[in-house]
Order: sequence, then structure tokens, then C-alpha cells
Amino acid sequence: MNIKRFGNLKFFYNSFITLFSYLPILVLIGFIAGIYWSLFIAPIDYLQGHSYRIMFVHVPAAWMSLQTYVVMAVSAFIVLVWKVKIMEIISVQCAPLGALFTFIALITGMIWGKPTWGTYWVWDARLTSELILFFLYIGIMVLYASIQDKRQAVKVTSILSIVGLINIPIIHFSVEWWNTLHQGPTVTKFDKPSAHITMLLPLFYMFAMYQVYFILTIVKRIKLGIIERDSQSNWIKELSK
Amino acid sequence: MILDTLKKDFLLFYRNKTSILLPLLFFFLIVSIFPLVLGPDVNLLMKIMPGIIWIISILTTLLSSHNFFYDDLDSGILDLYLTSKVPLSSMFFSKIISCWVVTFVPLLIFLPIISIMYSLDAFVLMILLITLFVGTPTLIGIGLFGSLLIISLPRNNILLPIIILPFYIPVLVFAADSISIASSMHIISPQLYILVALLVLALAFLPYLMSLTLKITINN
Amino acid sequence: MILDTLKKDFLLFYRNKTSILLPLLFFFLIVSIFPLVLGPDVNLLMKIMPGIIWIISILTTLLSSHNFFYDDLDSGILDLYLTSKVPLSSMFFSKIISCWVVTFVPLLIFLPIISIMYSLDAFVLMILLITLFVGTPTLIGIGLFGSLLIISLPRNNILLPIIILPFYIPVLVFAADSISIASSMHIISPQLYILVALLVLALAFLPYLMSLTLKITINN
Amino acid sequence: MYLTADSITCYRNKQKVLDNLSFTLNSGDFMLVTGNNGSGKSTLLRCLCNLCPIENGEIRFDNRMKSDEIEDEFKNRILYLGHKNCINDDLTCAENLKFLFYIDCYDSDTSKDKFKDFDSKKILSALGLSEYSNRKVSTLSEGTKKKLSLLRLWAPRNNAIESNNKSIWLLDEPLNSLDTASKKIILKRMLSHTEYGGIIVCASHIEFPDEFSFLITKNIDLSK
Amino acid sequence: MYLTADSITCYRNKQKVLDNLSFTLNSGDFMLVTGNNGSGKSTLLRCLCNLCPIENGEIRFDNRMKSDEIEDEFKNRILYLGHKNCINDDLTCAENLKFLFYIDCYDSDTSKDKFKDFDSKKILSALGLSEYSNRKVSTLSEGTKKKLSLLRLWAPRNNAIESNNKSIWLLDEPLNSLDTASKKIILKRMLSHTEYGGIIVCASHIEFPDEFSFLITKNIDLSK
Ligand code: HEM
Ligand SMILES: Nc1ncnc2c1ncn2[C@@H]1O[C@H](COP(=O)(O)OP(=O)(O)OP(=O)(O)O)[C@@H](O)[C@H]1O
Ligand SMILES: Nc1ncnc2c1ncn2[C@@H]1O[C@H](COP(=O)(O)OP(=O)(O)OP(=O)(O)O)[C@@H](O)[C@H]1O
Ligand SMILES: [Mg+2]
Ligand SMILES: [Mg+2]
Repeated sequence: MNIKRFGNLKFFYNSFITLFSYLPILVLIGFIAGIYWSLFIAPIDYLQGHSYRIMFVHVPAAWMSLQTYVVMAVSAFIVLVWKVKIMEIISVQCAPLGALFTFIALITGMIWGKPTWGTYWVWDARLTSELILFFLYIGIMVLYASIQDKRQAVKVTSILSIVGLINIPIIHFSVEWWNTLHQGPTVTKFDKPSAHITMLLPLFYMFAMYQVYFILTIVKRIKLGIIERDSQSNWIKELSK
Repeated sequence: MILDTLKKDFLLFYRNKTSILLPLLFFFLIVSIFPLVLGPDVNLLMKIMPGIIWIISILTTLLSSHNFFYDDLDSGILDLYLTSKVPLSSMFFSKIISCWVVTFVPLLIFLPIISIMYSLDAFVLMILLITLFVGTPTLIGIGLFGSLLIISLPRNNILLPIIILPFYIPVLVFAADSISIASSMHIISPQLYILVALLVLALAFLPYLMSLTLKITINN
Repeated sequence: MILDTLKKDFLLFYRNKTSILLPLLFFFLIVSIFPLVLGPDVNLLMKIMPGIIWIISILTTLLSSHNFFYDDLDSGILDLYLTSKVPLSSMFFSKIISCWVVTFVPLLIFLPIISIMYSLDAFVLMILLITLFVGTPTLIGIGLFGSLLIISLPRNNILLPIIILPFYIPVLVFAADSISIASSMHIISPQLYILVALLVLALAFLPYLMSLTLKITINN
Repeated sequence: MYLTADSITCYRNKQKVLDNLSFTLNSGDFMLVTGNNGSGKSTLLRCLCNLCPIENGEIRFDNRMKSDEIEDEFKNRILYLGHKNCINDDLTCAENLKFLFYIDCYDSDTSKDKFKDFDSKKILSALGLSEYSNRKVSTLSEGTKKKLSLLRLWAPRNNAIESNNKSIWLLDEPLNSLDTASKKIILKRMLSHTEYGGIIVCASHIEFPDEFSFLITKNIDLSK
Repeated sequence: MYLTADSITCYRNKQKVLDNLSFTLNSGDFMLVTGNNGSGKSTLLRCLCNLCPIENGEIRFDNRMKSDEIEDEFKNRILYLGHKNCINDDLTCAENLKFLFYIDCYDSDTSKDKFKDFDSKKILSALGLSEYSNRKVSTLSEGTKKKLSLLRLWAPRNNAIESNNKSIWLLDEPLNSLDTASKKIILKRMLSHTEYGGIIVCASHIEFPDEFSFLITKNIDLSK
């Protein structure tokens, strides 16, 4: 199984890495375009005026914060059950990214909260649970950081993150369960979205950009991960010389 | 299997008879501290009492679970478990149960008495008791699970809470909800069933996860 | 002497860099749990927040002091202290200081930021900070003293809180008083000076008492 | 019945500790593991009862490679006594013994009966601990604690003498801090275990008294 | 300089452990304390450095009775190494050594200078631990930990060789779980200590190799 492991690593390396190596520039451009679109092209909201435009940063970030966790938990599960090396790296690298997205969602949300709710922070269910999600990410990162033997650390954090999956639905449905200050599902009601299409398009565009960024960073981390993990395996040696 | 391990654990806990009353005393003390700090306003206290009691339960869990396995590790008993044929899952299951019984059962019994001091409504009290009865085993389970996760690390008292507190949130949220609903409209809310579901999940999977963790952390 | 022991203790605490932020995280977590349990009512939260923060400080103290000397006992370092010429009192003094610095200083620094989320009044916040700054060393001192008292007993996580919580009451009461007075009539109350007096007493006598306790408990 | 280690290599924090080590032990063999401190004796023992993962090489048992299927059988065969003596300071000797025997003799089906039939008094007296029966372990002397932990060698199913379970003993410095009398008793116990066809792997820094040196049939030296 | 124990009796949980024991040790003496497990060797050592209260009888030092006035002097003279090896698992070897030496060499007035002048590298190499200098103790082998704790015998002010402090060594089974080489080194150290007029009281179950047996000038057997 030793052979198989580093085999698929090598395959991965050769195919994907080269493919992804030129994307960062595109993503940067994409983000700039998206910001421009959402700030100037998208129509003004008749309720909230211009302040709603922060939605285009906030909502995708918030969605990503949840999605990242799911990705992490799933890959963690794969790590524990099928022991796929690549997934180890993913499950480890998801935590900081997720923390980042969560942080963005928190900050933008707070900024958005000032004009709409008149305060930066209210202790309603969603906000709090998002905060908790942030702590969840941090906790996982701390645990991983404080275990010396990284091979062991990956497995342990994987178990932890799987258990943590229980929190995600709570965060997502918190708005339905407790009618809170926070906006209910306005976008995700696909049958009849309560937001206008001209707002939805830039939103989804930004969401796509977030996704690309996510995938890209993961891949880059994987690249580094492979090199530092299997540095002794000979195909890396060939590569390096 | 389970019963036998239980027996040994209880033996340990009750080696000195006093320890049965300790959690109670502890609880009383903390509860009586709150009025001191928050001021004697009865309505306020009545309003927040159930919540406070839940917070204290979490506190108790943290205290009693955070170095639960250290002795076993230092004396090599964890190695023993790994090299023997005892089914680890059921062993951990019984550990969760014993830890819960020792920590919370006395409390659940005496809680009604305490609540008189805070003139709690009978129905609310009942709901509170039910939530505690259903929720605290989950707390203990998660606590022990966490303390096993960090067992190979340098001893650090604050690490465990940081890692496991986020996992307490669901339990807390649903418990608090069903209590507030009960106190406002005197009905048994669906949240209670979610609590039960969480409990079942915890007792079903945590022991297995713990045995997994043990294998991972000790094998080095 | 004091400085040297301090150095070693800090070395231990900061062996892994993360541990500096842990008390903060812990604090954050607990603080954010309360609203979940007590409901989002801002006025209520604002009202009880200082009290809550004090309760949490006590909890933190319990967690970080309750098995503070076990490692030293098991590894025989306490024997070493007794057979060596190091002045025990100053040794314990430095232990109190180091434990306090590690547990509370990060917290005191970041508390203002946290308090934004509870929209605390600036003056109250200041008083709160002062009371914490003056009160928490006393708490730690008492905590370590207690953990030394029970060191020769069978390990039991709930015993320590029961023994020392009564001693926390005075500190708590005066702190809570001076805060409530501050928030009501915006003056610095005499209770604050009593807190200072308590601190001085604690730092003056506890180390000596601890050295006595050590001699008594180990000599068997 | 025999145990084979086939060029096993083991790393401990990135240092190679065991460098492809191979040996075969047949029933009745007594292998003494020597070597200076930090040479990997304990590591070897822990590898054999897979408390410590081996990088490559394999451990076979009657030539069946170790695998999850027969892991339980391995556990059935192997008794590991490490540096730490699995006893709880807050329990009495008798209670500790009961617990230890329970764990050692546990068997998903037949545990009960197997476990019932032993009286702690008799076992304790084997190493002259009967007087300590109801003493809390924390008040025992160093060597007495060690003795208590060594009583596992007398557990009903832990030896080739009474049953054929746990017939492979992995002992890590069993003679440490024992007085001469107790050393003799332990060595006698080992002797009869091997005579009944058991296998012993024993790491020790204490050279055996001459009348027992014949016990040692194999000897590997790990010192570099 | 000499140490006298005058018919000391010591109880441990209501059992008489030491029954009026008397001996005198002059400088250069090496007393080996033998006896089977639980006979009171460790207790005797702990009494001598008053970690354990004696019922009656007295311990004199240059015929001055032990009293609070000269307690500090006692502490100056006596070095106690018990069963537990005072090291912290979460620190590295070098850090532990620094701490131990600091405590041992502490002196209200001259601590600083006395303490400054030692390089851990040199000390560690005395028992061949220099490679472990920056390893966390928790990742060391049993014997290596023991060695680390034994390095206290090399602390600048802990021996009759470099100073006349701590000239009375109380060693509880110092040779446990050490390999042969290290045992020799330790014994050599003891030898030179006694040659410089130090006193050693050593409890041990391991009989010394013949070339060192001459070390033993006194021998008391506590077994009942
Ligand atoms: C710190 C404050 C805030 C936090 C932590 C926060 C958190 C979140 C989270 C976690 C989501 C994703 C929900 C899901 O996909 O299930 C979300 C979505 C959303 N948030 Fe916020 N939010 C905050 C403030 C705000 C404010 C002030 C507004 C505007 C009034 C707002 C409007 C929205 C909208 C419209 C969505 C999309 C809802 C959907 O269709 O799923 N948020 N927020
Ligand atoms: N902490 C303690 N509390 C109470 N009694 C104790 C304690 N330690 C030892 N004893 C008792 O004192 C007696 C002597 O113990 P001690 O440790 O001195 O024996 P020892 O000669 O050192 O044995 P060993 O060779 O095993 O170290 C024993 O009977 C023991 O039960
Ligand atoms: N828990 C651990 N983590 C990492 N490395 C370890 C651990 N335990 C031991 N080692 C390393 O493995 C090597 C072998 O250790 P081991 O305990 O097997 O030696 P040993 O032969 O048993 O020595 P001793 O005779 O002192 O018991 C040593 O270099 C040690 O540093
Ligand atoms: Mg070893
Ligand atoms: Mg002894």
C-alpha cells in the first residue's frame, strides 16, 4: 500500500499542480471585477440603500465558512476510513481557511449590522453560532498545532472535526428555528428567491470566486504538503534536481 | 463487561464516602455565589436560574472530566487496556456512565430542594430536570472524549475546555430553548426530542470514537 | 530567588507558544455561552455582565490551580524543595505570581475588546478591570494554597472548589459591590480599597502559610 | 507454537531505534534482551505487543502474519509487563489485583467462570503480600508495588502452566527493585513457565544469579 | 565530620518500621542499607534528611543535636536522591538540569556566582547524555531519565570533591535500571566522593561488582 500511496500523490502532483499554477492572476482579476460589479453595476436596494452591497462579501464568505467545514469533515472521514494520503493534507488545511472565511463573515456581518440593526453585535442564535464555528476552527487548529507527531495529529484532529459536524446544521437552520434578527433564507429559497436577479447574479459570481480561491489555496497547500511529507520519497528527489 | 468496569470505577469514586456529597456541595456553593454577584433581585434570578444551573453543569463537567484519564495513563493502565481483549468501546461506555452517575445523579436528586430557594415554577423545574437528565450524559461523554484527545500532550488545564466547549453549544442551545419555551407557554417543545437524539448519538458513537482515539494516541 | 523560579515556571507554561492565547480563547468561549443560555436580551446581559466575568474568573482560577502541584509531587520535586535551602515562602510567592500572569494578564489586556460586544459603559469597564487586577491575584493565591492543602489526599477534582470557594466570597462580594456602585453612581467606592487590603494580606501571608502546609503534608 | 520477528525496523521521533531485527522463538525459549540505556529494549517489547508501530518488517505468530483478523488471538497469547506497573494508588492491593486479573482473564464468552475461580489471598501469598491485602497501594514501598504488579504472572489464564493463553510473556526489567528472595521466586515462576512450553522475552540490566543462568536460551544485545 | 543516629524509632501508619536503630558514620564511610522490600530502607533515608518524623531517638551531626537553628546547616550537608527522580517531563534535559542545579546550589548569599559557573554540556557528558541535551524528558528511556536525575551528584556544590557542602549523600537504589557502563561511572563517582571525605548512605538491592565491593565500610540489614 506504500507504493499506491505515493503513486497517486505523484500522479496528482504532475497533473493538477501544473494545471493550477497560473490561476492566481485570474482569480485576482476575477475578484476585482466582482467587487466592481457589486459596488457599481448592481442596483441599489430600496430598503437598505448602498449599505446592502456588503452582502456580496458577507454572504458568500458565510456560505464558504459552512461549506469548508463540511469539506474538512468529509475528507477527515476519508482519512480515517480509507487512509488516503491526499485527504490528510486537505483535512488539515481546511481549518485555517475556514477560520478565515468565518472571520470575514463575522467582520462584514458586524459592519453590516451597524446600519441595519444599529449595533455591531447582537447575541442572536446565528451570530453566536457562527462565532462558535470560529472557535471550532480555532480549537482544531490549536489541537493540530500542539501535537508534536504530525502523523498522529492528523488522525486526532480528523476525529474531532467529524464530531464537530453536528454544529453545522444548527448554524444553518438557526434562523428558521429561532426567528432572530438575522436575515432568513432570502437567496437559498430557490423556488422563489426573494431577492432580484440583478442582485443574485453578482452574488453568485462572488460566491464562485470564493470557491475558486478556496480550491486554489487548497491545491497550493497540498503541493507544499506533498513536498514536505514525502520529501524522502525518490520522485520528489528527482523533481528537485 | 460494562457492569464490571462500572463496579471498579464506583469503588474508586466512593473509596472515601464523602465524595458522594461533594458535587452537591460544589453545586450549592456556586449557585449561592450568583446572587452575591448579580445582586439579590429575585425576578432576575428566577429568570436566569435555569440557564445558570446549566452553565454550572457544564462547569462541573469540565472539572470532573478534564484529567479523567491521566492517572490511567501514568500508571500504564491504558496500555493494559490496549493489550488486553476487553472491548474498548464498552469499557469507555461504562466510564461515561460511571462518571455521569457520580457527578450528576446526586445533583438531579437534590435539585428540587435547591430550586425552592429560587421559587422556580413546578413545570419549568420538571422540564429543567428532564433537560439535565437527557443533556448531561452527552456533556460528560464529550468531556471524556476531549480529555482522551489531548492525553498525549503536555498537561494544560485550559486546552480541554477550548477544544470541547464548542461541542457543548448544541446541547446548551436546545436545553435553554426548551426551558424558555416551557416557561413562556408551558408546553414540551420539540427541542427536547433533539436533546434525546443528541444523547443517543453521543452514547452510540462516542465510545467507539474514543477507542479509536486511544489506539491512535497511545501507539507511539 | 523569585525571579529564577519565575523563569522556570514561564518556561514550562510557554513551552508551546499557543498556550499564551489559550486563557483568552477559553474566556471568550465561556462569555459567548452565556447569551445562548440566558437569551439575547441586551439590557439583561449588560446588567449581569460584570458579575458573569467575575464568575468566569473564578472558574478559570479553579481550573488552573486545582492540580497545580500534582506534577511536582509525583516527580518528587516537593521533596526536593523541602530538603534544599531555597526559601519556600518566596518560592511559593513566585509560583502565585507566575500562575496569575499566565492566567489573567492576557485576559486583562483583551477584556476591553470583548466588552464591546456587551456595550459596557467605559467607567464601569474601568472599575471592572481594576477590581479584576486587584482581585484575581488573591483568587490564585487562595487556589494554590487550597491545592497544596489537599495534595496528600486521593485525587478528587471537586474537593478543591468546595474547600476554597468560601474564601472567594469576600473578594467576590467587595468586587461586585464596587462595580454595582460604580455603575449606579459613577464613583470609586471604598470597597475597592478593601480589595487592595485583601490582596496585600494574601500576598503577605499566603506564601508563608503554604510553606508551613508543605512541611506538614509531606512529612509522613 | 512459535513467534517470529522478520527484519523489523522501528523509528522513534525520527530516529531509527530498531534496525531490521530478526529472530524466531520456539515454545520454551527464553530470550534475554540486553543493551545499554536507550538502545531500544522497551521499544522492542512494545513493538511485539503492537503498542508501538513498526515501520517495515513483520511479526509472525505460527507463521501467520499479524493482521486484524487474528489480532484478538495475538492479544490472547501475549502478556506485556512494562516499566509502569498498572496499579492504582487509591485502591487496596486486593482490589488492584481483582481489577488486573479481570482485565487479563477477560474473554468475550468465558470471562465469568474463568475469572471467578481465584482467591486473592492465595495469589497475594505467592509473593508474600498477604499482609498488605487491604492496604492502600500509596502506602506501600517501591518494591512491594513492583511485586504487586508482577502478580499478574500468577493470573489463572496468564501462563502456560494452567492454561495455554498468554503463553508469550514480554517482561520489561521485571527484577528491578526486588529483594533477593522475591527475585528468586519470579525466576522460578519464569522457569516453570518455559518448562510448560511458554515463551519469555525479558529485558533486564540485572544479570541473573548463576543457578538460573541456564534459563536463558537466546540473548540479543541491542547496544550500538 | 560525622553523623550519628542514636536509637531512632520510626512509625509508618501505626507500624513500627525502624526499631531503635543506632550507628555512627565518620567522613569517608559508605554505609550500604540492605533488607527485603518494605523493611524500611527508604524510610531510614527519609528520616535522615527529616522528610519523615522520628518517634524517638535523635540524629546528631558532629554531636550537635538536630534543631531548628542548625537545620539550614543540615540542609547544607545532606543530599537526598529518593526513588522519584525530580525531573519534569515537559522540560528538556538541559532545562531540568539547570533547575536541579539551581535548587541544589542555592545559597541565600552566594547563590548567583556558585550557580553560574557550570556548563550543562560538560555535566551531561559525564553520563553520556550530551546528545539528549535538547530532548524533552518525556521522550527518554527509563534508564536515561534515571541517569539525568543522578547527574545531581555532579552539581558543583553537591560533593566533597569540589566543595565541602552536601558531603552526606543519601541514595535510594541509585543503580536501578542503569546499564553496566553507567553503574560503573556512578560507583566511581561515589568512590571519589568518599575518598575526599564524604559520607554515603546507600540503599540497594543490586550487589556491587567485586572491584567496588571494598567501597562498603559499613552495612546494616533491616530485614526482620
Ligand atoms: C456578525 C454578524 C453576522 C454574522 C455572524 C452572520 C452570519 C451569517 C451566516 C453564517 C450566514 C450563512 C447562513 C447559511 O448559509 O445557512 C449568513 C447569511 C446571510 N446573512 Fe449574515 N451574518 C451577520 C450579519 C448580517 C447582517 C447585518 C445582515 C443584513 C441585515 C446579514 C444578511 C445575511 C443574508 C441576506 C444572508 C444570506 C441568507 C441565505 O440566503 O442563506 N447578515 N450570515
Ligand atoms: N507513604 C507511606 N505511608 C505509610 N506507610 C508507608 C509509606 N511508605 C512506606 N510505608 C511503609 O513503611 C514500611 C517501609 O517502607 P520503605 O519504603 O522504607 O521500605 P523499603 O525498604 O524502601 O522497601 P523497598 O526495598 O521496596 O524500597 C513499609 O511497610 C511500608 O508499608
Ligand atoms: N515515548 C517516546 N517518544 C519518543 N521517543 C522515545 C520514547 N520512548 C523512548 N524513546 C526513544 O527510543 C529509544 C529507545 O528507548 P527505549 O525505552 O526502548 O530504551 P531502553 O532500551 O528501554 O532503555 P532503558 O534500558 O533505559 O529502558 C531512546 O533513544 C529514546 O530516546
Ligand atoms: Mg526500557
Ligand atoms: Mg525503598
